[in-house]
Amino acid sequence: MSASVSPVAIEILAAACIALSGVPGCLLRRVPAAGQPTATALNGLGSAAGLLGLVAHARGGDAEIVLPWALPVGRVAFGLDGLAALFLVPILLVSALGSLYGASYWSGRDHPESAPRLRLWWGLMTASMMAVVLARDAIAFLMAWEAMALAAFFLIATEDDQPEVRRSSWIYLVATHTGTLCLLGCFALLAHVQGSFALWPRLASGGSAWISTAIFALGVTGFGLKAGVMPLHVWLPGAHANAPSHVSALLSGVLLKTGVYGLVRVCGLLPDPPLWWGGVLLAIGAVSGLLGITLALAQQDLKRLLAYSSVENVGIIAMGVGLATVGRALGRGDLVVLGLAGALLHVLNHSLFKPLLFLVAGNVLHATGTRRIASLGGLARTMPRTFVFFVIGAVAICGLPPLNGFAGEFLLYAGLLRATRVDPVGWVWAGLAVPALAMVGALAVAGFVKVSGIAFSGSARSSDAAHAHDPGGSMLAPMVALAGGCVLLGLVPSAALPLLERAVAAWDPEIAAGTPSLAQLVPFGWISAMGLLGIASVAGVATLLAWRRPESSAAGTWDCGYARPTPRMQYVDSSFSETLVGLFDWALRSRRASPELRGPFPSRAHFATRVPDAILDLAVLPLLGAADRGFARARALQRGPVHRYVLYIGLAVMLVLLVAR
Amino acid sequence: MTGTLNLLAHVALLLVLPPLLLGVINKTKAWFAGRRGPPLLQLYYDLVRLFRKDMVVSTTTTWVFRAGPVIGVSAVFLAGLLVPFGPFDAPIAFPGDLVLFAYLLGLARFFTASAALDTGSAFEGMGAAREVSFASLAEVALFMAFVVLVRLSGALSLSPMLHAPIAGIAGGLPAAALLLVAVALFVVLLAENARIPIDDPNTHLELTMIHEVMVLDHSGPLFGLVLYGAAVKLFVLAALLLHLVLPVALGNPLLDWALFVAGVLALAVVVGVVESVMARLRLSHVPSLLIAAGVLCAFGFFFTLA
Amino acid sequence: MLLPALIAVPLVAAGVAAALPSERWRPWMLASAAAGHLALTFAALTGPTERSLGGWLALDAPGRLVLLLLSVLFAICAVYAVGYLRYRREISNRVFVPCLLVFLAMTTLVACSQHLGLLWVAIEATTLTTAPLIYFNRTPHSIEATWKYLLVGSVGIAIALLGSFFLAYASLGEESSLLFSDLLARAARMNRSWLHVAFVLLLVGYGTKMGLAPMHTWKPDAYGEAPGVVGALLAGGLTNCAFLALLRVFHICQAAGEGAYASRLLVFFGLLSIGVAAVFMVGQRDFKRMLAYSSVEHMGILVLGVGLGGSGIFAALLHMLNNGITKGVLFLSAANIHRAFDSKSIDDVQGAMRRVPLSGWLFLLGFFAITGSPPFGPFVSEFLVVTRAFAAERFVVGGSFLVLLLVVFVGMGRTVLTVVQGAAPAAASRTSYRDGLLTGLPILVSMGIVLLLGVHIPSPLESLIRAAATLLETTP
Amino acid sequence: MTFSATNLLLVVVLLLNLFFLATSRIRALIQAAALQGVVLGVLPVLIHGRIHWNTALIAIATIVLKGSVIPGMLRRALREAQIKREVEPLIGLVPTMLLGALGTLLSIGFAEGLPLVPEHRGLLIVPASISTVLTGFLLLTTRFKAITQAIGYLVLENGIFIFGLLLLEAMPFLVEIGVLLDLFVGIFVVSIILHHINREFASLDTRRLASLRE
Repeated sequence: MSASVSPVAIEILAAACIALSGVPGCLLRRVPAAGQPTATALNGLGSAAGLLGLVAHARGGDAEIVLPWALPVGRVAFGLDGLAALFLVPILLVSALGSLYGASYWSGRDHPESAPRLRLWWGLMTASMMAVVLARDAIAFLMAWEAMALAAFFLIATEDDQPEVRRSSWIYLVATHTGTLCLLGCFALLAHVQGSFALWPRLASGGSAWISTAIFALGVTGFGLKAGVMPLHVWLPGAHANAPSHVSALLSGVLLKTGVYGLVRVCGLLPDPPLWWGGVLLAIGAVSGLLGITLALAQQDLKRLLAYSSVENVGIIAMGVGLATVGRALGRGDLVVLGLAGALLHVLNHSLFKPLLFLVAGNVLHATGTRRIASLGGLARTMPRTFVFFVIGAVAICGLPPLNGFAGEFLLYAGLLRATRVDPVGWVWAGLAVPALAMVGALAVAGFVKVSGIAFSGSARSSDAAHAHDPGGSMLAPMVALAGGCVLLGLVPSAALPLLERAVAAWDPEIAAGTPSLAQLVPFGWISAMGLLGIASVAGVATLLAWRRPESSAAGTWDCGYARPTPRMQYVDSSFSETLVGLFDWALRSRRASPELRGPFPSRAHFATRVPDAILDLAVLPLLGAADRGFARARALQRGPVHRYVLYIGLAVMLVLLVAR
Repeated sequence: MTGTLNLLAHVALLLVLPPLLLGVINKTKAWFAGRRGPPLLQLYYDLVRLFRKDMVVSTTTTWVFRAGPVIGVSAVFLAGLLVPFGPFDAPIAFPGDLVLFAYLLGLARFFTASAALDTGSAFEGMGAAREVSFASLAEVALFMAFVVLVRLSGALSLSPMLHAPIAGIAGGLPAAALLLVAVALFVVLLAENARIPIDDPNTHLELTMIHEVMVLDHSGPLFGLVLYGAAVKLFVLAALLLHLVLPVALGNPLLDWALFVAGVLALAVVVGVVESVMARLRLSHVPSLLIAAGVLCAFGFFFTLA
Repeated sequence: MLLPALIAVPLVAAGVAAALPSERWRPWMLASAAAGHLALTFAALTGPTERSLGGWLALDAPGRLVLLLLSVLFAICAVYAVGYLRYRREISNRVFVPCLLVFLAMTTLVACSQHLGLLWVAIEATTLTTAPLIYFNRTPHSIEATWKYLLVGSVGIAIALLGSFFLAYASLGEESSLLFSDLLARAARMNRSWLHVAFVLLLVGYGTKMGLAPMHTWKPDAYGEAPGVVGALLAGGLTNCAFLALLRVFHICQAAGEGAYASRLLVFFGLLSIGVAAVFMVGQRDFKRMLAYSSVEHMGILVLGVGLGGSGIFAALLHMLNNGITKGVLFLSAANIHRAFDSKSIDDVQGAMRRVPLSGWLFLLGFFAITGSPPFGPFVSEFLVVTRAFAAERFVVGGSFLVLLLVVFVGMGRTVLTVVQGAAPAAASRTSYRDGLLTGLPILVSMGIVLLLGVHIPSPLESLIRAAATLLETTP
Repeated sequence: MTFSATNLLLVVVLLLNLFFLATSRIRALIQAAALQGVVLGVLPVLIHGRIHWNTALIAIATIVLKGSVIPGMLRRALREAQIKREVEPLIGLVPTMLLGALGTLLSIGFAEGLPLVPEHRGLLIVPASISTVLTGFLLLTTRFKAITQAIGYLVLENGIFIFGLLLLEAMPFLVEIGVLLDLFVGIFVVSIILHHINREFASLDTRRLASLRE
């Protein structure tokens, strides 16, 4: 790739190619089978070209081009720097693999009407996400941002004949539009301070303190809504649960990252941001992490559980960004490097294991037709390959050593531990953030043990689960790639080192002098060594056991000698997480429908627990209901008789004359 | 030369000594109850017996059932390599190894709990649920303790961090902080190893068990691995705690190793005494005990700021 | 010679249409007159500014903009009306077609007139010609809507006439005249109290025709009951004529040095209109009435833009164009959906995307456009209004504008998505109406224009808007 | 002389305003409106003394339209609707009269605030105009019958016409005729609508016309 062709141009061509990937499918409707392969091929081609562009950028360095396109206002400027390159990797990978998975999961034969449309919006969404990351002008950014939001809306509302899908796509649309309006305000303020619409400037001073606070608040709200941090996550569970699985994979694997990308850019606006900026992000991250994983623990729907775990992971990423901002405020280069690198590595990791888990959920949904964990069970035996992928994904998402989740959290821990020794001020947040992160890790273990134990192990609790079987090869191929990525990044985290260092340099060019580079700060070598040593020791013990070759005779589960155990006697997800849900009941407010048994021979009774979404069901919806009633009363203005309307005109004239003297 | 000797001694002790600890604990409890109790080496005999026996595997299980004990033992063994024994440095030490230590324990917990659920029995589900729930609180206390030690020692690796008390931290607040952390770590040790007051290793009523009920269906060599893994975990956590209880270095390596072994056995006696004196807590009170341990560490943390 | 021709062509066509007996051929008069008018408009726009009728008729920059919008919108609606009237054979269009053509003539007169009195006469004439258009469906509801429209509209216009007389008299003794050039020349010497009262009366008068709150009460009834094509013409065309009149009066006020006074009032009425529209749109069960409130909201945005001054005027003029065409898309697609389900309430109308896919999709895209979603035109102008609000340090105005936009989006979105998504309810009546070429193509064309305006404004159009904005700012 | 005559006629107009608010018989209302139209027709000639061709033409047009043509249309609509009396108004007859009187006083006070050109100083034109506008407004907002509201609109237009007299020489002829023509066509369309209301609702009571609401 000659250096003459600027990497940005390659990226734009790649984006265009992916954008058009869905179009042939729509045009040749009569040949349903033809649309999918062309879409997947074009998507793959675009991703390959995009990755090549990144390689060219790795060698060539940052580049920026201004298209001669006369927007009504502002200019169409695209640029590629370290940070954008890092966020492009997940967009390209997950989109191509998701499209391959979708070829048979949502094939033209089963869904003739919605499949072509889904592919069209899939291509448009990926292309607009690339444009969001590349945009260097407020107008072009907002156009790409809203195109992404609308494409995601149409993807979520693929099966819009079901009321639940309509409801969750509507909540998503309102949330994303609120975010866009916040960004509108933020960029308008930025234009006011900076004079032009150029994006991600390094403001010498953020105008008056009040204005820079407003820019930060609007930016965090706007991008936080898209990233799904805690109080702003209301749209996330519904959207992920009701979208087709490979769409949920794209949403949580990549769409949330555009929100994170925005957060990182907003924090990078001021050279010396106030300390409380970082503090706020750390707090938001910790709350999102803790409440996110506890809500995940309490879910009974597999995809909602994964959605809430995305909230938790975005919380961890936000803690990293918060730590980096604290580092910038204190001038501590090592905190900046560790915080941001930790966050960005977690972005890469999350965009590998979360789509993997969603594709696992897709396999389960495809095979059993239900998302309710309590009616699954025994899938480990009926779907062995999917189970292996699930275990890899679960170990990775809990941050357990051999796999990639660990490296990301390791960086964050290192940064936070260093921050605890910052004497003047930094110790409080860091001191409290470390145990919060630890608890999040442990709760993640609890959550995913629950899924593996209830959904996959034991015996099938319903006939659907009993007749499940592994899907075909084309659905497993992308999962192999994602799992491979998890293992590779786990054992050799230094592979992502160059990408991370360029991103940190792009974010904070004038990093405090004398800051040790990332490689010196973190012993990547040791992490790889310990990973290999771990695998070696497991292999050793296993061979010891196998050498011993104990004859294992099969029998039913002893279960303390219970005569006739039935599958229904197994532990169910709500009972599994009851202790922890009880512990966090002050936040979860779980509802319990338990029957009162009356009379000597109680009749058939039904017991159920339900955990509402704390923010959505208990705060946002009641508030909107009250506003609705208030508006209804105000509508008495238009009661019907024409004299009242003429009276309004007369009153208008008189009042204005009196007031506006 | 002495470095490799210490390494060999470290590994040897880690492999051989753990079952002895449980023997000592049972002996102390028996002595308290006025009976002779099982011989000190009883666990070694059990392990040998189990490794020679065949095993019965339930039809509902998959490879996870076998992976549980295997990964459990190797993860805990690796964690042992990170912890310094006595004044000697750990075989593997790098900045941030405390995170790896905690997450290795998490990995062991993940697979043992999954193995328990794999059998599909109600009791094992109950045990797994309690195990992962209480562990999340224990891990908070563990990390809070680490933060206090990091504040005091200024180092990020386990070896220098745990040797700071030996270097004679001046009296006053830091010493108080270390005392609080020691108590908290002792509670964590009891929680992680299913000792009274959190869990009763000798109970036969499945409804009250946590660790024992998770391994109901394991038999033969697999059960042997489970018992061995539990012993190693107890030994590793005891070695960790020893740095705060007995921060003494005599300079002569042989004497130090002997002092270390004596210290660990003494800790086992203390655990035995605690088990004989206290009764098991109600399950709903266990979280408050673990949260209390975390709060102790938090107080310790605030002491370090003075 | 062009300007009188611009007005005469529709009038002659109206006469011929009235005389034509056949119901089938009369709608084609609409299409031909629209084509002629469009051709003449482009000729007038490219040609030099021609003054005729003793300087009373002249096309200055704002006038050209309004004329262009009117002509394009009328052409779109004319083609649609041909298809629509072919379907609605049960009602005679003998009154409908001529009234539409006279409406075009009068609105063209408004765009060209340089005399406040002549402008008033033309706007009053448009009110009277649209009354029978609203009454087209001959239902009790449409009678009520027509009566309210007529009464409130006429009272409003009468107040505007009183305001015009006050303005003429404000120059106290100097040879008072209502020609804009004279008014501008004498503006500096006008008496302050006469001018203030005159501006208030003119603002309330033409505000009633624009549909600003609280004078908007006729809009939901009139647009709710009128056929879609009339709604599109009213919301996209007539309101802009009243806005043009208000612009000219604001220009005179600014020339007289009372710009601050007038801006404060405009910003107040603008925010009030957006607020009232937002309140009434939440929980709206009838999607045509919802579009009427959307028109109230966007008139508020226009007035707010002008009130903020500076680049806000450019934003307001651009928004006038965007809003006019987008309203065309929304009203025409709503009409198709109304005909396909024979009901306007969202309880019966669901799953429009399945029954009338083209209109359903266009209605949804129109909704995204009108609520300011980026790839479309209205986003650019609304973003410019916000930027101007923050540039003028009016953070409270900018902030409340954004919040109200959100409330409008929530109110409108709930209605539109219920109409468009899902499957048609079992009880919904099945009519034979489906998307035809004549009823579908014009909406597609206007949606294309809206997309074009959002992505890349052709330079001659941008220079025209820029010229209009600078003209309105410069005081002679 | 001309000043006192003009003021005399303006006083007549003010008295007519009070009469509008007092009566509830619609036929009498139409007569009064016709009379006011005639008075308005005469005023332009009086104010300007010399008969210029366009002032004369406007005077004649006003008298013909407001005096006979428009009242004729309203009478025909009234006959068709077979109703005689206005139903009990929104706030009763006497309170409306009081409001009307208060309105006239207010308009006189308001007129003081507005400086006049020297030659118009003594005239009562501005108060008369504003008072008539208020009367028309009161008729529109308090009466229920549709035809009374049409008359209210007519009185409103008369008030504005009175103010127009001040600008007679400045206002071009075409615009004056345009205003009159619009008024005529307005009332013509209103009478058609009245016919349809009567046919559809069998009564002119606008309380029936209130079903379109939020």
